[in-house]
Amino acid sequence: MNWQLMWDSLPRMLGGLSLTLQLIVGSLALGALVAFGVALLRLSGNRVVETLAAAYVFVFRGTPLLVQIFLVYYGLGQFEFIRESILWPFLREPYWCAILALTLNTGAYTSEVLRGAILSVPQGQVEAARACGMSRALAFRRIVLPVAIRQMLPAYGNEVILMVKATSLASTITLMEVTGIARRMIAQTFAVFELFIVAGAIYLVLNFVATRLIKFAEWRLTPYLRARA
Amino acid sequence: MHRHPPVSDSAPAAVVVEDLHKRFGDLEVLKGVSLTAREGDVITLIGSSGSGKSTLLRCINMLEIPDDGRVVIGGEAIALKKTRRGATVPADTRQVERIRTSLGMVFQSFNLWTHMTILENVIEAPVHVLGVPKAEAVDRARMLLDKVGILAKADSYPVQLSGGQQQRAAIARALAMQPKVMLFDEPTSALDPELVGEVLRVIRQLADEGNTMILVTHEMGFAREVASKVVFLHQGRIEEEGSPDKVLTDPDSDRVRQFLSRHLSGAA
Amino acid sequence: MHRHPPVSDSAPAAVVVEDLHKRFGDLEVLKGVSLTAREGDVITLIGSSGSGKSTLLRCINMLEIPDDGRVVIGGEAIALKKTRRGATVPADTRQVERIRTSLGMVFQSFNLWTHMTILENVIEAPVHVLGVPKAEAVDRARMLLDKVGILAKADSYPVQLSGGQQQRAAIARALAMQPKVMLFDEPTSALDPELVGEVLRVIRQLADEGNTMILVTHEMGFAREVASKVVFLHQGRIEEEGSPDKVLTDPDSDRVRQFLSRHLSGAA
Amino acid sequence: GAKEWKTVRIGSEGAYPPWNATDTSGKLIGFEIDLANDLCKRMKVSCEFVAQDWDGIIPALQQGKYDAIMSAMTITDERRKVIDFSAPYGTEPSVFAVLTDSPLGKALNLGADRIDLNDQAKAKPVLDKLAEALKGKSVGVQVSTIQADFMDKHLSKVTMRTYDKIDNAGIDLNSGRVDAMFGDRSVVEAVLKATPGKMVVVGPNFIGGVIGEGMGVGLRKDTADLKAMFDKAIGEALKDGTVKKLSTQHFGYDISPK
Amino acid sequence: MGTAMTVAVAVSAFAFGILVGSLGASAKLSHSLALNVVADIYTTVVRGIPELLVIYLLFFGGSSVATSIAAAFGYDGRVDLNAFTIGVLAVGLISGAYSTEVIRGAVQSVPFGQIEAARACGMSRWLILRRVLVPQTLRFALPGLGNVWQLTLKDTALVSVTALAELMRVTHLAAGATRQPFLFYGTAAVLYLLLTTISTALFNRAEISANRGVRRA
Ligand SMILES: Nc1ncnc2c1ncn2[C@@H]1O[C@H](COP(=O)(O)OP(=O)(O)OP(=O)(O)O)[C@@H](O)[C@H]1O
Ligand SMILES: Nc1ncnc2c1ncn2[C@@H]1O[C@H](COP(=O)(O)OP(=O)(O)OP(=O)(O)O)[C@@H](O)[C@H]1O
Ligand SMILES: [Mg+2]
Ligand SMILES: [Mg+2]
Repeated sequence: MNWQLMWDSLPRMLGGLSLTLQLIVGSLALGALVAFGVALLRLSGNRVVETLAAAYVFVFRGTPLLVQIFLVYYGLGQFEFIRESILWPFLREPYWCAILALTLNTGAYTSEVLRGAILSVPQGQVEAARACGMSRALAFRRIVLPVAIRQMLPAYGNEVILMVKATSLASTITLMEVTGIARRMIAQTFAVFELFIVAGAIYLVLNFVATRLIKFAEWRLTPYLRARA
Repeated sequence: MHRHPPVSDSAPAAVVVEDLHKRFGDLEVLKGVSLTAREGDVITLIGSSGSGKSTLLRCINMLEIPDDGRVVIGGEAIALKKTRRGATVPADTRQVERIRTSLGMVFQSFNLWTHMTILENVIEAPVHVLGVPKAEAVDRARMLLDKVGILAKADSYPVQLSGGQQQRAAIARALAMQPKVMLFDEPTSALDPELVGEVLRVIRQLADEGNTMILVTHEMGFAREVASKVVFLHQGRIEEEGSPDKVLTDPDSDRVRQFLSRHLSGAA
Repeated sequence: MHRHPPVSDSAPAAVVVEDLHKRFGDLEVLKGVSLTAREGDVITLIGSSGSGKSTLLRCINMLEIPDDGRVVIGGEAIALKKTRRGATVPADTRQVERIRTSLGMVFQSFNLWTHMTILENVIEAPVHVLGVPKAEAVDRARMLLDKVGILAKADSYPVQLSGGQQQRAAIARALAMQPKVMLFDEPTSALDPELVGEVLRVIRQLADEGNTMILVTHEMGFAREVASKVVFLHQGRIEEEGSPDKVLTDPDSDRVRQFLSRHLSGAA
Repeated sequence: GAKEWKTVRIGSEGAYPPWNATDTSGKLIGFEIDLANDLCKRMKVSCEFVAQDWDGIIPALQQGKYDAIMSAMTITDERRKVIDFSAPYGTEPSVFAVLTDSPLGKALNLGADRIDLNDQAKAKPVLDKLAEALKGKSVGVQVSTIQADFMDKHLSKVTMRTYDKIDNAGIDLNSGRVDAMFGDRSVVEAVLKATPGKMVVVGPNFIGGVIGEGMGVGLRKDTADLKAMFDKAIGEALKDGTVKKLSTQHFGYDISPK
Repeated sequence: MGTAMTVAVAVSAFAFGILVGSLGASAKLSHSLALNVVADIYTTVVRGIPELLVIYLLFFGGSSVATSIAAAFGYDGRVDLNAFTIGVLAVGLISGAYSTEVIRGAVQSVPFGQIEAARACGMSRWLILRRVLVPQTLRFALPGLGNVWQLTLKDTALVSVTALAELMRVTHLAAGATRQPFLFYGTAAVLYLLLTTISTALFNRAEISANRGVRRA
């Protein structure tokens, strides 16, 4: 084990941290928006819209993220009309391709988590709201959504962990985030073991922080659960 | 012991139910129920399990949509229409939402919103449905919580309350909308026997203040204490109705007599 | 109406509880309870919520391990020992498992095994614990299910049964072990009032057959009907015990009188 | 070690035609596979081939997953620090390729056919011109190759994008994400052949310096005996024209080291 | 071709993962502090670092570890793990970490009353485990295990880095060789969807049979 090398590699790898963080935060934020929209569509009651939304979720949950990244990056670039469209300045960049693929992926998973949470809000809570004269929209905004969001936090925490790790796949489309840098350094030093351990440790710390944040959010939002103890 | 005086027949009708039918799939649960509650009435619904008591209550505030028949609240009939597929739906959801603000409902399982404190539960609807200024809603809520004896629990969450306290919080929440009519579904089930007395006290006070109430119970003693009229439901039809003394002590119907005789409290 | 005759003092003791103490953390729930149930006794435990009734029942079959005191079942004392950390544990889990086969327990929430049909629930323990041949166990189970009136439901799963039917299935499951002593925790809570009568009938029949029973209830009428002895628990101590007529009609203790007066069925 | 070699396991990427490739059934094929079979016959051992992604090809050798690398690996000083090499069995210049209609095509025409990086005096002005021409452009290379080293050393101001496989660099050049690709001549030409007419090789052939002294068999440092065996067999194969024959068959020209 | 290899790796890894998961869950639920800590570290680390790294680490470290273990037992040759074994081990360890959590959660969500009822009948610990706990745990664990299976199936795509000719590597090679990435990655996507659909159907079947006697919401 080459400790010196591991120590020396740290600053260079941390150089990729900013990109990794951008990928995480960007795709999680956009993914949450997508998820919210898709979850609403899936509960809309309109057959066509529901089927389309379900198909999106099915495809993005049913295929490996790696395939999705390659399809978005190498696949879309194949088509002349895409290369000539106004989207090309974005799709040309591996950065935006990675964000796009990660967003679509986490959007699909998160929408399922959110939908499950919405459906699991006890019917009685909704009925109590309706009995007070609340409209559907108001009951959704004041009761269903707040309860659902609290309920989905643990499952969403898992999704966040998966996303933190998923950003490492961006290295396969030439992005120099933490894993990308690790792989380039391995090419120079051939010290696979040492360098991947350093990279792994960085992700472990990121995930540790992420889980703490989620736990904290859970703690803040659910005083009524704590109250029981 | 205090008994509720009969309400005069000339008092205006608060709730009128006419020939209500409700089916779930193949099962016809309500087979034509008609009922009038005048202002100040306390009507107690009794009957065996599955006879349709909860369903009737839920039809009155349209949590279940009846298949046939009319519900008139404070003189205003709730408009229903048939969809192309033959289902009945409210003709005007706005109307239903408006009318519901004049109907307080206390659920058998309380259904307090778990993510809000008791005070927040009570002010939620006045603030967001009626548009009452928050400070005013809080003042009124505290007054109501005091009235039902749980002001000290205003900042607790529902899980921190005992069953009886939750029950009373649910009553305060319903009262906060200043409803003309209150609907109670088994307000004493799942309660410690000693707590039944406390709930009884609150309901009696509401009745004294002239509120109209319809309540479902399976405690015969409770029904006798609180009701101005007792309605016995059997297999989706009203088998017998009348004053508590009449229905609970000397019923005309054999079925009611049988129900009461099997019932231990009645027998004791 | 049938009342349970007092059991002679000379009958052998089926369950003896001596100076039982149980604490949960800082809360001392049982503060020295002593109780003897002779063969053929039907002892009813009453008392307000949280007084320790369920805990006492659960200590008798060691679902809770008492911190102090003795439990003697059919003359055999359950051996307990202290761990180094000061907790009390059974000295011999085999002994506890063996003794439990002579104690039937019916839980307040039934606790039927959801993944088995009613018949499977009833034959499970006889076959796998007592080693009864399956065909024999099935025969006996069908006889028991018939006795409690739900033979038609033998192949249904617990969720497909109404509350009263589940309750009776739980009783059949307990009886299938041919226990000497039966423990019931609130066997009529959550039941439709009419069903209370049916459960009463089953319990009374068991008593007539000479079974020993200890049961917790909050239905005073039921307690009066079924008990040979009523025990009132208050804050972890026995406040009063005696014949049903004595304790429920003319109690010595003010606390018991207060409890009964607040209780509507008692008042009605 | 005094180990008697009976079987030699050879690792190869299988994604670098015509040097090495994978056929539809997943079997390794290509020039190096044919050459390896010939060498093994000469060494009187049997050969086993192991596919390994380029990224981990050296670590896997060190880990002992196979005993030798034959994967168009250029002999360089950097690599010599961690593994041994046999004598070279092939040599190749590195070249740039651009889209046919790209203006870079002209700019990269630096007026020299062949640049030996060891010849500092001649190379310097050409490299400067190259850096000028590629300013603000991006170049795709395969990760951990001599071309990547070349970019690091001589064109550090030019954006380099690294790919797992050289093919992917070709895809991105084709779709305009990178302005040029840089790789071993034969491989670049193979990539070009798949989309005839779209891309062309431009500029000089680079040899020497970081581009190294040709492709050799990569070996663990503790297998000097195996190195001796390979050296001897490669010497014979070069001498009797086997390398030339196989090379012409796969490349269309002779890649034997001079 | 690649699909068969993918399924082979995924199935073996999933089975291995369930084994590891059961051990992990019993370690987490045991009263031994040491076992708790070990299982905790395992799940935190393996779930916390990217799957790709786990696979790489095992790929490059697996043989050395296996060799030294063999050496400890007196065997002094190299122990070689082929790409398949390593793929199964790596993906199995990953899916084992997730299975651990799923199984632990499932065991804990078996209502305690179900166990008390068994105790009250005089059942021994082992009998309770076999007759009540396992069947009920299965019911709660199945949906979670279904997710773990999906994860496992997709993680096998990452094994392509070890050059095991599973679906993903075959796709890479074909996409590169033919320069038609959209076609080949698209085909891969469809194949994965097919696998997902089939396995979802199988899991639904299993759930229905495990859920007999339970009302569905
Ligand atoms: N949503 C529903 N779908 C199908 N059947 C229903 C539904 N709600 C109620 N029922 C059935 O309608 C009948 C009447 O139910 P309801 O809840 O009104 O009875 P109840 O008189 O309130 O009985 P209890 O005293 O047990 O509360 C029952 O047989 C019940 O199974
Ligand atoms: N596992 C436990 N941990 C902590 N406290 C407990 C536990 N079980 C019971 N208690 C407490 O012990 C007291 C007695 O509980 P127990 O269930 O015996 O009451 P009970 O007389 O059966 O009441 P109820 O009529 O409501 O069933 C209560 O205050 C309860 O909160
Ligand atoms: Mg009801
Ligand atoms: Mg209790």
